[in-house]
Amino acid sequence: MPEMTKVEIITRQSKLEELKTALNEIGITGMTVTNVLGYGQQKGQKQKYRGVDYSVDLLPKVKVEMVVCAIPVQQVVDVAVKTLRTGEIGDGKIFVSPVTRVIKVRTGEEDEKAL
Amino acid sequence: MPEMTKVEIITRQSKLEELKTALNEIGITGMTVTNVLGYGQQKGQKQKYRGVDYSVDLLPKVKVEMVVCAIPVQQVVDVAVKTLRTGEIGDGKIFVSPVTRVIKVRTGEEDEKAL
Amino acid sequence: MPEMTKVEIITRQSKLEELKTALNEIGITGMTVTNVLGYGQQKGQKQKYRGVDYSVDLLPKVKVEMVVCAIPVQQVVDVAVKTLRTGEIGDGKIFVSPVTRVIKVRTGEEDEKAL
Amino acid sequence: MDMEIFSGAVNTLWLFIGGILVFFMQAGFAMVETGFTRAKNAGNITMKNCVDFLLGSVVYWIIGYGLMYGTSIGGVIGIPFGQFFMNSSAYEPTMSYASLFFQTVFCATTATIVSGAMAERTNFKAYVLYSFLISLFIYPIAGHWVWSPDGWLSKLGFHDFAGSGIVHSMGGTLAFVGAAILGPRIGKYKIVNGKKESCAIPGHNIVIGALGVFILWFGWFGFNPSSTQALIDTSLPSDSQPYLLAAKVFITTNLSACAAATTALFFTWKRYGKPDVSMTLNGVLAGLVGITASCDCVSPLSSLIIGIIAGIIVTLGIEFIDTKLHIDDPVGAVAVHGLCGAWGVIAVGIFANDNGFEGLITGNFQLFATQLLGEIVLIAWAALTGFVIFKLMNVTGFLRANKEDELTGLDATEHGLPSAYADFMPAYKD
Amino acid sequence: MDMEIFSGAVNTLWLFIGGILVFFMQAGFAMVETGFTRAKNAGNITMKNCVDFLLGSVVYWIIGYGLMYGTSIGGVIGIPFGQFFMNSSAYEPTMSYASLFFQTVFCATTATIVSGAMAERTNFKAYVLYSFLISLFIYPIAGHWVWSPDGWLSKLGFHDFAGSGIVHSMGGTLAFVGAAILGPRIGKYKIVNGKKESCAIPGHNIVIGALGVFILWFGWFGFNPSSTQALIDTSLPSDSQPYLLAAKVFITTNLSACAAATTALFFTWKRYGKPDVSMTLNGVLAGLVGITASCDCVSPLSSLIIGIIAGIIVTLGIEFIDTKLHIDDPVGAVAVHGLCGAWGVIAVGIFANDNGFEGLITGNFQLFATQLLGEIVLIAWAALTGFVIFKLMNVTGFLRANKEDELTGLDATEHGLPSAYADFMPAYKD
Amino acid sequence: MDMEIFSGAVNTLWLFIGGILVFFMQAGFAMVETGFTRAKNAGNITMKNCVDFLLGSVVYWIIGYGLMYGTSIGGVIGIPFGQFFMNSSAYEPTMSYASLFFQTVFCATTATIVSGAMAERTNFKAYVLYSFLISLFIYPIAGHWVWSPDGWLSKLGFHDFAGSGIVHSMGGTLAFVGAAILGPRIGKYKIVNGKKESCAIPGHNIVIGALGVFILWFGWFGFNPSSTQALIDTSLPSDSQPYLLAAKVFITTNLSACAAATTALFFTWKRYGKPDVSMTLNGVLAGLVGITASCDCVSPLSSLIIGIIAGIIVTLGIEFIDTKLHIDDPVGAVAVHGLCGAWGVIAVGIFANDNGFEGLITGNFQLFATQLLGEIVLIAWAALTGFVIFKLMNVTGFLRANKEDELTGLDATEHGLPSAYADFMPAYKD
Ligand SMILES: Nc1ncnc2c1ncn2[C@@H]1O[C@H](COP(=O)(O)OP(=O)(O)O)[C@@H](O)[C@H]1O
Ligand SMILES: Nc1ncnc2c1ncn2[C@@H]1O[C@H](COP(=O)(O)OP(=O)(O)O)[C@@H](O)[C@H]1O
Ligand SMILES: Nc1ncnc2c1ncn2[C@@H]1O[C@H](COP(=O)(O)OP(=O)(O)O)[C@@H](O)[C@H]1O
Repeated sequence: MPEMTKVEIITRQSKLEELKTALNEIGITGMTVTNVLGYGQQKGQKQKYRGVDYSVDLLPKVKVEMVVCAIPVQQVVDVAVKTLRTGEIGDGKIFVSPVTRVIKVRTGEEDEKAL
Repeated sequence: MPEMTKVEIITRQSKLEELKTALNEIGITGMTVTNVLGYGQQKGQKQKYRGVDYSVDLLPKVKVEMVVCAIPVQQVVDVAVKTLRTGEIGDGKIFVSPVTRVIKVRTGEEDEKAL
Repeated sequence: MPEMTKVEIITRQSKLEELKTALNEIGITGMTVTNVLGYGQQKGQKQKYRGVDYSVDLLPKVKVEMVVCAIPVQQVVDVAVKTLRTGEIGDGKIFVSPVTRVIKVRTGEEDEKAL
Repeated sequence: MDMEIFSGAVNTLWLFIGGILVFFMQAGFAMVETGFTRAKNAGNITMKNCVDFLLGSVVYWIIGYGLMYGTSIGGVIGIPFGQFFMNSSAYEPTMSYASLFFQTVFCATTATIVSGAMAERTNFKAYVLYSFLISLFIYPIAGHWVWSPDGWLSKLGFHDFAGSGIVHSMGGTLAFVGAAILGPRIGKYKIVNGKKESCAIPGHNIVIGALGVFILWFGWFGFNPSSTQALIDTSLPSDSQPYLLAAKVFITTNLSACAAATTALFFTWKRYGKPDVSMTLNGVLAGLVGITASCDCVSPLSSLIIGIIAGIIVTLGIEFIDTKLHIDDPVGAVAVHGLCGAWGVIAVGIFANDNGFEGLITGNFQLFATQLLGEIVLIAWAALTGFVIFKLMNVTGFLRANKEDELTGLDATEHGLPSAYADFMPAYKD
Repeated sequence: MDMEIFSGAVNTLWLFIGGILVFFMQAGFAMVETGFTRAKNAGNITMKNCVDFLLGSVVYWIIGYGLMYGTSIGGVIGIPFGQFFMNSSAYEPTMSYASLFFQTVFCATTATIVSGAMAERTNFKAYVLYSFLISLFIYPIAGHWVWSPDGWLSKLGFHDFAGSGIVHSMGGTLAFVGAAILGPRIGKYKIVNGKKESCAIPGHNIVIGALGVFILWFGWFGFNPSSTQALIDTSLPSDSQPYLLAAKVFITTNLSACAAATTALFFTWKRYGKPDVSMTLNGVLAGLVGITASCDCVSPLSSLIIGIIAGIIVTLGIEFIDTKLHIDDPVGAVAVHGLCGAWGVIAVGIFANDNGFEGLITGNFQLFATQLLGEIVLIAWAALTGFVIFKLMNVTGFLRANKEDELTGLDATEHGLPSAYADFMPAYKD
Repeated sequence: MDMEIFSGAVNTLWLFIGGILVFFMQAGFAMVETGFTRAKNAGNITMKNCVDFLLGSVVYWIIGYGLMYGTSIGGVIGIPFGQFFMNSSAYEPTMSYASLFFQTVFCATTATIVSGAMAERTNFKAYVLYSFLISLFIYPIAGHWVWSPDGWLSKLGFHDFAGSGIVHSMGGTLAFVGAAILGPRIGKYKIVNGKKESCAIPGHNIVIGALGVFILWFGWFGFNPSSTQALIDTSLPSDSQPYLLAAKVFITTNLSACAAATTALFFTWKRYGKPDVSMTLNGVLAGLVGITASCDCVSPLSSLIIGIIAGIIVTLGIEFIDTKLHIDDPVGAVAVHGLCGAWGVIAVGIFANDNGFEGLITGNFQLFATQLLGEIVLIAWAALTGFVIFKLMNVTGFLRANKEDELTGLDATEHGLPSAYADFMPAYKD
């Protein structure tokens, strides 16, 4: 059984469209996207709201999760890094973790065939 | 220590209520639900917005996560597949992955007892 | 290679601010926050909506995810438990799971250096 | 001659103001109905509230106004010539354009009431058709009976000042028949131990719903007071001028609204343990509907009582229709407009003691009987025509949106609008 | 006789229009307060803005109007007979129903101001009670002093044309006292290095807040111009008619609003580095409040200056109250209504030069002194009665929602409404 | 003398009502533009819709009104003395304050149209400046030509009753020039196979957009009917009074709106397969804009036809401007106001047959030619002045927000407002 892996990419909302297209091109046909709030080195600008200092440290980000099997993780990572890197703080992170089983509900197929 | 596993189900929003009831019946008492956007084989209808073609490829889905230990994963999967299968594209996917530790904040109990 | 771990905390929305501060103090500099709906032992109050009984069993919660490496998981758990425990149902759960790889998009650094 | 000019100008201005305010009630209905239903149908319900006015305005101009105010054939129907398709110069037929505008906005109100009760599951095409038919003949013919000076109910002495009966109880009856034939939204009722149980389907934006209620209330200060039609009547002495009557109408209208909402507030507080927001808002409307027939001829104190009763009717009515009759009315239109409208017509027969009308409280039974009769006629007419239309549409499978569309939401399926709040949930092009 | 009828009709119509517009300000307040506070309390704050009008309308009719305009006892209080519980036929007491309606909506405005400053943490029951008391006696008695021709302040020559003092500064003062006694929302202030620091708690819907501001502005064109009470005065020559005055009131009112908001815009731009949206919106209201007392008797140029100063007052005032006094006023009601209302009353004494009033700029000190005195009296009255009421409520633990409820949100805990936007966040039945 | 007082009062009241209603259109524009654009710019676009009114009111009072209605220099420009900086007592110059108010709100409408087409990417500072310039001279000077009795176009017999040309087609032209020079929003067009393709960027709140349309419609019942300026003209016989004309204006205005929206509804249904919500809403506005020039002088039937054509123009126009010209106009302002405004002016020349005007359908070619000429002049004036201003701003890099700001959203970057819906997405202080 080939290994199955989850790749989780957290990045800027404005990059989602490009990332989706790029991943599509290397054959990723499924992913799940979540709107999240990111806390990291990137901070929101110091703002004033009605005269009170106020800084936002939770910034809107997207999380893109995809489970891959046939497609090598390294390829996914490379494409993602290439698409997302701007060199500025806030480009995001990629987390890779193991998945032990995948089931496609519609057909009942499992693992590689389910993807 | 019995193995702990996370089961992640991504499916249609309109099925959530039924799924919840079905899982409840086999003894699942906790889960976490997230509104996500799914990208897969199922595509939104081609639409026109003010005369411009426009197709939605991110569809609203729910992600249901639950960590199980005593209850066999296979049973969870079976129930989920039974409840969710309509045979049409978009029924969703189930991902299974390992969890190494669970803590219940209220009591400090760990692992099996925490669930 | 030191082990990398994902710690996932599900808790009350109103505790987020405090949790963030407490984790910050032990050196956690990045996390990702998601608004989720929790199903557990804690139920919403029985309500009446226009004369119809109505109880909410999906409650608004936050999920805080962070991947740690240098900082011991136990310390994170301790801080979280200390900050979040009120002793009442709904304090939340902590899930720990393995992560095999981390990439920082901006620099391309990996694993420990990426965090 | 100058007298004529001045009173003409001032009275026409009065109709203008009334018409503008009643027009704005369309926005109020749109917001109430949108707020009290689900996000996935928000564009659809807004659209419906717009379309009924679009079609209604045109068809009422073409034929409705003539059917209602044309020369009467036996008190039953107006002949729509002369008033039909009014197309003359501004300076020809004195007053009639102003009156046409004022009546048009009333007609549209009747049509718009129905959309709320049938929200979230009606086929858009069916909606377009039946809302057209309401403005074409259901409303104008009944309107002739009551509001044309030659109408047979009018001649009997039936009194419905600004339309509790004509506009609201007819609208509510049509809503009831429509909702019953259409059936409930998927998921609204479930069988528990062999018994049908009602499930709450909360609205998606109570704030915009509340704004809608405020807009309706605002518009009602045109609906009721301007129904005096004039401020000045040069044939009357200075102490019997219609503007004095209009002033009282403001007070009775407002007191009834306030009394009804206060009642709903405390009644739900008692009954459900908490002061219910959406019921209190419905209470406002209930009080407004309830006083509409009698706002000119009852005392302020009576208006308070009428409002209190309307507040109870609406609360129990919504509950009863939902949990006992199991008819799904997402916004409570049947109770608000139907029940409280009928109550309003009856209330004339009980409380009238001013402006030449005498109800039970002055010892006169005649008016009460007439009101009862008239209200039965109006309900029967609306129920009958509504039944035929909705039934026909239903058996041809034309009335209800298909299951898949209803589940997905009518915005996406009927209008190609993925969401009325698309950008809150990003959507992208290929 | 015809003259009387015409002027009666036109003047009454003028009150109608004003009353309707001022009524609609309730919707404006509801939207502003909802938009500037958090989503979890949206139903509650909307409800409060509705309830004050419900109770206010009834109690002002029963007793408030009489206390305010009944036969005066020594200029201090009206005897509420005759005007009490007005229940006559429409044709009996000329004008009074129109006046009752017009005055009712003003009364309700005073009550509604308070809810914003005390939002998100006040017990609903307490709100119901104190808003009732404001309409019962706090507003009507002070109103008698100023607006009854026999009121003692009125006789002294105190001038508050449309209510900068009576309505706004009193509302703002009550808001201040209430917010101070109630304490801040949980999380509003925190101790950093032994110093209290203010935290921003942004509102949940600036767009609906902005709509509210536009609605208020719209309503103000009833509030101020209609306070001429008449358009025609048959005892005056044609070049001194009140409608000419009303026309100028439109200009002064609008210029002041525009000047104040422009000032807030540029002032915050300078001070905070960015043109602040919610402050600019508050600026509009500040300008409107500031000109309300003097809109009839100052020149357009003066109104511009009054507005500019109001724009600065509101910006610094909100900051000062929040960051120095540490009193938590979520919508800025104290600065907008309290400070700018007081400023408006004083401004009469400085800038008056028309309609028979003469302020400092014409070299007259008398009016200035009277205005100062009157404003102090109004603030003292509101502060005193407010203090007693809020303090009593507070010591009995009745004023403030409990901590758990406040954290969860008042919609869920006080009204059983899981969320005013329930369907944006799906909620299901067992 | 009494006659003069009464007609003065009633006519002034008429301007008041019109002015108040047109003022409220600012709220309508704000809601439409906000609803049809993205959430991240919601505060910014609301703010812009407020600012143009703030500055416009002041500058139009200072100089604009004088340029427009001051003593004419050769029909080209008014001398702004006397009318400049009006600062007299209320009782001095009869009528002019009422007229100033009425004209101010019209001026502000022109300025506000532009913001929609240039939404989501214009520098706030640039907006402040060009909206100021529009109210300062672009609108007033052209206004002088058309609406001052001595204006050269007015003398030629050019007829633009309530401003299809002056207000809407000029606003639309400025919007077009501005949007073209500014360029599209990032992501609006992409190159596919060497061809520019348009991408949909859906608005974030169609419901609030629809409310905006209803508010505009409501306001239009001031915009058009009150443009009779008077209800009574004592020099005319009773059967030729302006209030009769105003009554017809209600009907033509409403019929055109309904016809246009119905057309857009069915036209998009046919063309795109689904009845499009936002296009139908735009259809309402198209019909209103289209009838504005001719609402006094065409028959109701003609108004229906004018509306139908406007409904087609707006649908095809929006599509053409977007997919062929590739000019990005988020709310469709160019098609709605520019194209339909021009159509409205031309329509006078075709359909006029009342109120003293004769168009092609009565066999008169003269008026048609004048209308054509006048419209070309107005478009040329707006295009020219707009081109110079926007081009200058653009080459100095001042017109467009920088890329980073546009991507992040103008709320956060230009106003320091993390989100207009901050609390829907929690934001915290350090
Ligand atoms: N240790 C972590 N665990 C989980 N999420 C993280 C972690 N560190 C960063 N993130 C996520 O990545 C986002 C980007 O990180 P940030 O430090 O701002 O910039 P950069 O990507 O340049 O390092 C954060 O907003 C957060 O959502
Ligand atoms: N490889 C994947 N990784 C993560 N999520 C996936 C993956 N493939 C599919 N999904 C999720 O499952 C959903 C359903 O998949 P789809 O291909 O549309 O239909 P089906 O479930 O019938 O295969 C998608 O919308 C997406 O959210
Ligand atoms: N087995 C589980 N898997 C995933 N999430 C869970 C699980 N059990 C509980 N949760 C999450 O934890 C939250 C709190 O749990 P709950 O049972 O209500 O109270 P407590 O934290 O006191 O045990 C739930 O709302 C849910 O989101």
